[in-house]
Amino acid sequence: MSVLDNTTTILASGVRLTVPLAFAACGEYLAQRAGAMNISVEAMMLGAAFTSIATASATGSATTGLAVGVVTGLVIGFVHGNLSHRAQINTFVVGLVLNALVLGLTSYLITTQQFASHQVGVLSIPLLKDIPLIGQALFSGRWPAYLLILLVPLTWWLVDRSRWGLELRAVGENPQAADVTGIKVGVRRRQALLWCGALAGLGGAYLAVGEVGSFNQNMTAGRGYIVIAAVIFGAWRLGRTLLGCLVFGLSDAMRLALPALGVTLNAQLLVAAPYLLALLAMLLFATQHREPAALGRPFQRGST
Amino acid sequence: MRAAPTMAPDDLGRRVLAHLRPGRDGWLTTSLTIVLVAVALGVSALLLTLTGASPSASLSAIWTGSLANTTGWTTTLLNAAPLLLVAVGAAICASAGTFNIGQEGQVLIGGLFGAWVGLRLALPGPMLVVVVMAAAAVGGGLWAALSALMYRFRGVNVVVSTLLMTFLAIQLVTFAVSTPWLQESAQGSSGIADAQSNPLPADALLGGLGQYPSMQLNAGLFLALVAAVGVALVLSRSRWGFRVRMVGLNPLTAKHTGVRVAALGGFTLALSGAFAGLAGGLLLASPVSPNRLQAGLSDNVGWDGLLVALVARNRPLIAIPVSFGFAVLRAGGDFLSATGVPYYLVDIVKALLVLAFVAPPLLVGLLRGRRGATPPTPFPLPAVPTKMKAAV
Amino acid sequence: ADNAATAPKATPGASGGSDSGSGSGLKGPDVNGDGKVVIGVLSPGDINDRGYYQSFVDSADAFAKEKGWTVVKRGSVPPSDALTAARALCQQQVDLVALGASELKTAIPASEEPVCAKSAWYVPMQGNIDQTPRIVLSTDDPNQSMLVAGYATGLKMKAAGHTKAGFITGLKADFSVAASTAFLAGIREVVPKATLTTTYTGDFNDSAKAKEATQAQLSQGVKVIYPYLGGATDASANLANAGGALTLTPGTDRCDSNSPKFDISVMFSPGDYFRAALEEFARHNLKMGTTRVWQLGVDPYPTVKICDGQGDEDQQLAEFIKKIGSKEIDPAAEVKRLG
Amino acid sequence: MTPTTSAVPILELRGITKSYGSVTACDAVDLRVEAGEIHGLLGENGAGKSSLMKVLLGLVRRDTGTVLVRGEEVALDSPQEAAELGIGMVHQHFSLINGLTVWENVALGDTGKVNKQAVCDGIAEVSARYGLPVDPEARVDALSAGERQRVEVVKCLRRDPQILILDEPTSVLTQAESQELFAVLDRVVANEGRAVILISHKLAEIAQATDRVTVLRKGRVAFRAVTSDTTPQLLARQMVGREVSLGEEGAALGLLPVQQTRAGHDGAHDRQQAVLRLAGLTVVQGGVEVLGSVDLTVGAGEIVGLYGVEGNGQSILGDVLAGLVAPTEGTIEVAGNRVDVTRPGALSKAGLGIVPEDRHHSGVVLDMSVAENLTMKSLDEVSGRFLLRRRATLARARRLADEFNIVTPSLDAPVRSLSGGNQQRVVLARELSGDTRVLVAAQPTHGLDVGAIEDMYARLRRAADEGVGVLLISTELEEVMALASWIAVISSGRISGALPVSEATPERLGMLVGGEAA
Ligand SMILES: Nc1ncnc2c1ncn2[C@@H]1O[C@H](COP(=O)(O)OP(=O)(O)OP(=O)(O)O)[C@@H](O)[C@H]1O
Ligand SMILES: Nc1ncnc2c1ncn2[C@@H]1O[C@H](COP(=O)(O)OP(=O)(O)OP(=O)(O)O)[C@@H](O)[C@H]1O
Ligand SMILES: [Mg+2]
Ligand SMILES: [Mg+2]
Repeated sequence: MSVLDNTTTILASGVRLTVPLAFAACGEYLAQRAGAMNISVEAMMLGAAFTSIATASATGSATTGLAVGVVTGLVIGFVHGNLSHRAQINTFVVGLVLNALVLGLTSYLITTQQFASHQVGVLSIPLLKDIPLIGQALFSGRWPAYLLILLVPLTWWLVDRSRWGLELRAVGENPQAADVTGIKVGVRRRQALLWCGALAGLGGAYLAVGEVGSFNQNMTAGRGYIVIAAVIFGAWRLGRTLLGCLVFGLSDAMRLALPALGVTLNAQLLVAAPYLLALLAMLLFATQHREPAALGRPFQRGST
Repeated sequence: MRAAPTMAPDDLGRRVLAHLRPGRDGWLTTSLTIVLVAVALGVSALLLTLTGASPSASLSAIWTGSLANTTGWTTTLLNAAPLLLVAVGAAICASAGTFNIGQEGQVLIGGLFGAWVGLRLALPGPMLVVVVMAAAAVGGGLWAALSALMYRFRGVNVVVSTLLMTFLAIQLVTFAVSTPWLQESAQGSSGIADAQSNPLPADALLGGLGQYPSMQLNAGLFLALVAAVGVALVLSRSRWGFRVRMVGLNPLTAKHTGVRVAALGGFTLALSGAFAGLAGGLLLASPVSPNRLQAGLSDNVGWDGLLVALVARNRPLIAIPVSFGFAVLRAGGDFLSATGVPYYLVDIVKALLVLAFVAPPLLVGLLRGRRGATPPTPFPLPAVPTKMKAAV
Repeated sequence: ADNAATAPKATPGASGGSDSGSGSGLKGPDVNGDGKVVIGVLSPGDINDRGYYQSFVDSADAFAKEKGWTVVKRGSVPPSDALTAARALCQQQVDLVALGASELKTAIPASEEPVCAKSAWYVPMQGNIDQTPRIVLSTDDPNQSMLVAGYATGLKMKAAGHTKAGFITGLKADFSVAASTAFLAGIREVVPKATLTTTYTGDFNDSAKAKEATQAQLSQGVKVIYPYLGGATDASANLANAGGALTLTPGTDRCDSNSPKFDISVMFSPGDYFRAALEEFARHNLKMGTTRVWQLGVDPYPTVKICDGQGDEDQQLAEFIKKIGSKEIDPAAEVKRLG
Repeated sequence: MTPTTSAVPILELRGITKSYGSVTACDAVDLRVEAGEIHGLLGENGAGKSSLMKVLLGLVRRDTGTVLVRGEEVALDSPQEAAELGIGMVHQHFSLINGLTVWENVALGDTGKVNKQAVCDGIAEVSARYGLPVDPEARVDALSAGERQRVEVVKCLRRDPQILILDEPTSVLTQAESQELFAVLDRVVANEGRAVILISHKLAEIAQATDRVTVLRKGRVAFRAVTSDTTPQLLARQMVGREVSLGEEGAALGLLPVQQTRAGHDGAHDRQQAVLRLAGLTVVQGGVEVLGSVDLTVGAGEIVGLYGVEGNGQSILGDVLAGLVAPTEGTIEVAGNRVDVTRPGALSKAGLGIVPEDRHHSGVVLDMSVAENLTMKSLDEVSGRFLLRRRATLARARRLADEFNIVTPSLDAPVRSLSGGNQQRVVLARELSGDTRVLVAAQPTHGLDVGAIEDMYARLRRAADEGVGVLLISTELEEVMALASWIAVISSGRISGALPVSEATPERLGMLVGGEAA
């Protein structure tokens, strides 16, 4: 096969690996801009992956599965938000506990049921899909992948242009000041977590009913943490965050494709690449890496 | 010469009790805790019933596995020691205002260093175990020190970097045990080596009293308890501890009074890594363990230890009973899953119980907040260190 | 299945020979004499993976059902937790502790401890385990089954004129490297200039990555794909099916499966060995301190089956298997020569 | 300008009570504000002014009492509700958000779509109408204190509030800036019939700018009057609840014209006995020279005032002297010995004490006890080699607390629980304890009430009398004139001139502040 074909294949594979990350990264990005360091993305993705397949299997409709996956993410976001931004339980405790809880629940539930394989359909865009190099990667995916075309600008608009997003950013930078301006800090953060839950849920569900078509134990395999690494890699900007996802997706695709192209490499350390890249990005571009000033800090009215 | 400071025991006792005595909202909190624990247990019971297991039998299995007999006690105490070490470390750097969440990785790296030294160094007798434990502490410490350096010189958020470093550590150890670095030696031509190290030589193991399954106590528990009490004393009573607390509460004032804030902050982070590393050494060198480095060596001890510290609100003495409670759950959970209950359910029960214990004080605060009084003190998340003005 | 012929045999590679027979003698089902028989199973993998790990508990379950025994099973036990888990099993008064795979060998020291004094032990082995008087080891030579899997694959490839095969697995570890080497050697027995692409996804359960690896191999014209995986096996095999590639099973007989479809069943599943051991256990005949070596071509397992053999494929395969059984072919040497 | 006393006041508070736990911040407070007036609200620290305003803004919920806006009873459960009723507030502590731009900050708290153009237009319009120039595109973290205050006011005014509350708006402003602000406020009430509530500790400002005044004492209304019927003395007495010696102390409250100060110190400027000598002190931050070659000498027993407008390098000089920032160039000598400022705590070891500009920031550790705060600089004296000695700590703290009249429930109480004045005394006591040769007092009376200021002045004087050299960094002209014997003026990070107080006049100093030679 020609170099061009190989590149096309790797690109397509990279894009497929990127899409679930990109969905979740949009959500996590928004949550972190609101100051909510949400480490339960993994739970959101895994939970959604499970329910989407379970639903698809029960109803026979992968699309319904996808929708239920989104709802699952929302529910987890709701729980996380209320525990850590209403009841003020340390957000890391909540995240760790939720991750354990969802991993436990899905691993357990999968033992009680066998699910049929279900996958949403491919949507190829005529003409465009024949563009050399990128056509196959970008224009012949499973249909929900095209939702990114909608959701990325929407996330950008929400954060950077909408009033809600302005308030979110205020909450992420200086919750005390936002509070006296009349912004309900806890409410905004909980809403951000809902958005994050919905998108991470979509990402997880897409992984299950979009990419793979089935569920197996711990199938997200740490993608939630990779998503966090992507937001950090992206210096809390949406474009770069998505670029991070793409870099991680493509590097995985390369890693998985190179042996087939006759290049041998030890993949083990490459598994760690996203974390290493995120750290390196922070080290090298320290000055541009301005995290939301209140990232990960609880807000308490009256404390400064 | 100055007279040795009188450590008024009554004074110490009073302080300890002050921590334990229910405060203004104590009774409400206590009753809410009871209710929530009951709810958690109820939900767990429901799940158990769904799997066809009997809740009461499960409860009694947890009891049997953790407290009912000497074997249970031994298992519980074995579980408690590394958790306590991790939690004590977390408390140190939290006192200095730094939030380390990378203990899981630091535990692993501790294990890596310990295994490396234990397997490569031919030292006589008891020297070896000391060196192994020291190497483990150094390993965990260095790993955390990397985060401290990244913060110091490039302002990289410590929470973020310690989290990322955890995943690096996991991959590093996975790599180490499947390459000549530390992989076990394969026997014979077709003998296939697993992804783990050779067992440590007997000299590298911690000594203990008694033989499992009768009561077995080893140096690890002793070490952890000494660490907890020692760190509690050092933090509250020593000059060094005073400086650490100052750095945690107001780094600028601390700097003004002559504290090397950046150095001390970084050092406490490294120290907390060292405690986590020591926990890794303990997991490795405990006489009642496989004594091999494996990718799963840490087995969530880092995460659980962090939870212990958070539940104990970063107070080393409180961490003793809390780590014990977690250990009961771990030991009892192991036993429960040996009765045929899926281990995942045990994880679920554990998670629910943690929430049930953590939530009440905050819920009480929330209720009070509703009624217009001073809002609750937030869960003591020490300030995520931001770039401290131009001053540091 | 009566395989006693090969039973007491030195551990391959175990230094100093084995103490076979010097153990604590025959063990019957109710070892601890409490009036019931409980089998405790610890598995390192997902016991619902519809493959390798599940087969082990499935055999235990099926056999126990026949006999009215109880099975206590725990999956996904990390090797670091094996020792504790085994002790907990012993405390449950199980009569037989069975480890699902040799990764859990760190549990073996428990067999020497007083907690487990009243339990028999069954341990599958892939080398590197010392025989002790308190355990029965069960082993096969992965070279044999993988070589034959390769041979069967080679037959298919030769018929279709393919030369490219693919092997997809999770972590790069001794066992996975050895398996792929032997697999290639087997293919080359038939198709000398065949090549094998081995991809390590980094995770036996990451279905999405397994699929991408599969896709990459398919796009390079690979016509045989061996998903040597755990939870991700089906995802990879399904895609290979769609891409028109032949597939093999990692351990169990799945010739009946339709989705995914497998062309060659490579059967070295611990469940099959375990079932045989359980039969001996039921007959009070399981001898601690011994090693049961499973020979391809001699014992019913391990073995390899072509799901729909064309022409004389089945016969050629049978002959090859027989030659291995009769030691006419030395798998280790073949692997060295061709792998 | 006369307040129009209409039948229905624009705002009326009746019996507002608000407690925080056991503290009653507001106790049955009644307040009536008419349209078209500037209403002064006075009170000591902790009198309940901010709390009352927070109730009014819906930030805290009142326990009892009613609020009437234009005669109608309102609930006021949220800031939005307050905003809808036309109540806007400029907060005591800045409420701008650093990571955002000016226009984004201004747009915060609005409702509906974010329309940048509309917001910028609004800003431009308000800016033009009131003479408050701001750059809508600037990021807030790049603004000076004065500019931020302007943004706050613009933000508030753009909402077109009928009732505008300003909580100590002038504490960070220069006199000129304050005057500008009052001019704006005059326009706000005079032409547009709005009401303004102005909170301040500075009696002169209240006297100058307000139409009527209400004094709170310990959460209760102690006094209310038409401003023109009162005198600053009367107001001060009502605030504190006792007679205040409004001598020079009054100066800091902006009460009195500047008096020429006491002889004694004037001229007794012994350059031989310099206890603090700064030579060529330069600080460059981010490529900008924030402190340029500062030379300054303070002799034993004298008070040198460093006067200048906020934002001209005083803060950074304070940080250098507190050991928080290392100078890029230059030397510091304390009591004749050159100090290696890179060593932490070297300055304080050499005998330099400092009362920092922002005590919460770098003066005290709020969550440590009074005793710990008092002894944290002299650990050697209260500890062995390794362990702290509790008895020694308490004994030393007790002595200092008595000496400095620190009012605290207990020495083990966290400093957080002390009033601002007492917190400041803790800092002063600690910094003067031990072998202190120089005391740097940066804005030592910021935010303190009359009584506390009185006490602070007395202590600074006493310290000087005992031979300590005092460097008083202040933005209050009257304060410097009242205390110092020499006045140096800092402008744009450089010393633009120094003169003995006898030669100092507001005009000459004003020229130096402007960077001109006088
Ligand atoms: N969030 C709070 N929690 C508890 N007590 C509070 C809180 N805020 C204020 N207080 C108390 O209420 C009283 C009034 O405080 P307030 O801030 O209204 O005073 P103030 O008059 O504005 O003082 P200052 O001049 O110092 O600004 C104080 O004694 C203070 O202790
Ligand atoms: N959250 C709080 N809990 C308890 N007391 C508080 C709280 N916030 C403020 N206080 C107390 O309120 C009093 C005055 O409050 P304020 O914040 O106005 O401080 P200040 O420093 O005295 O004045 P300023 O803000 O003018 O500098 C102090 O006694 C302070 O300890
Ligand atoms: Mg029995
Ligand atoms: Mg106030």
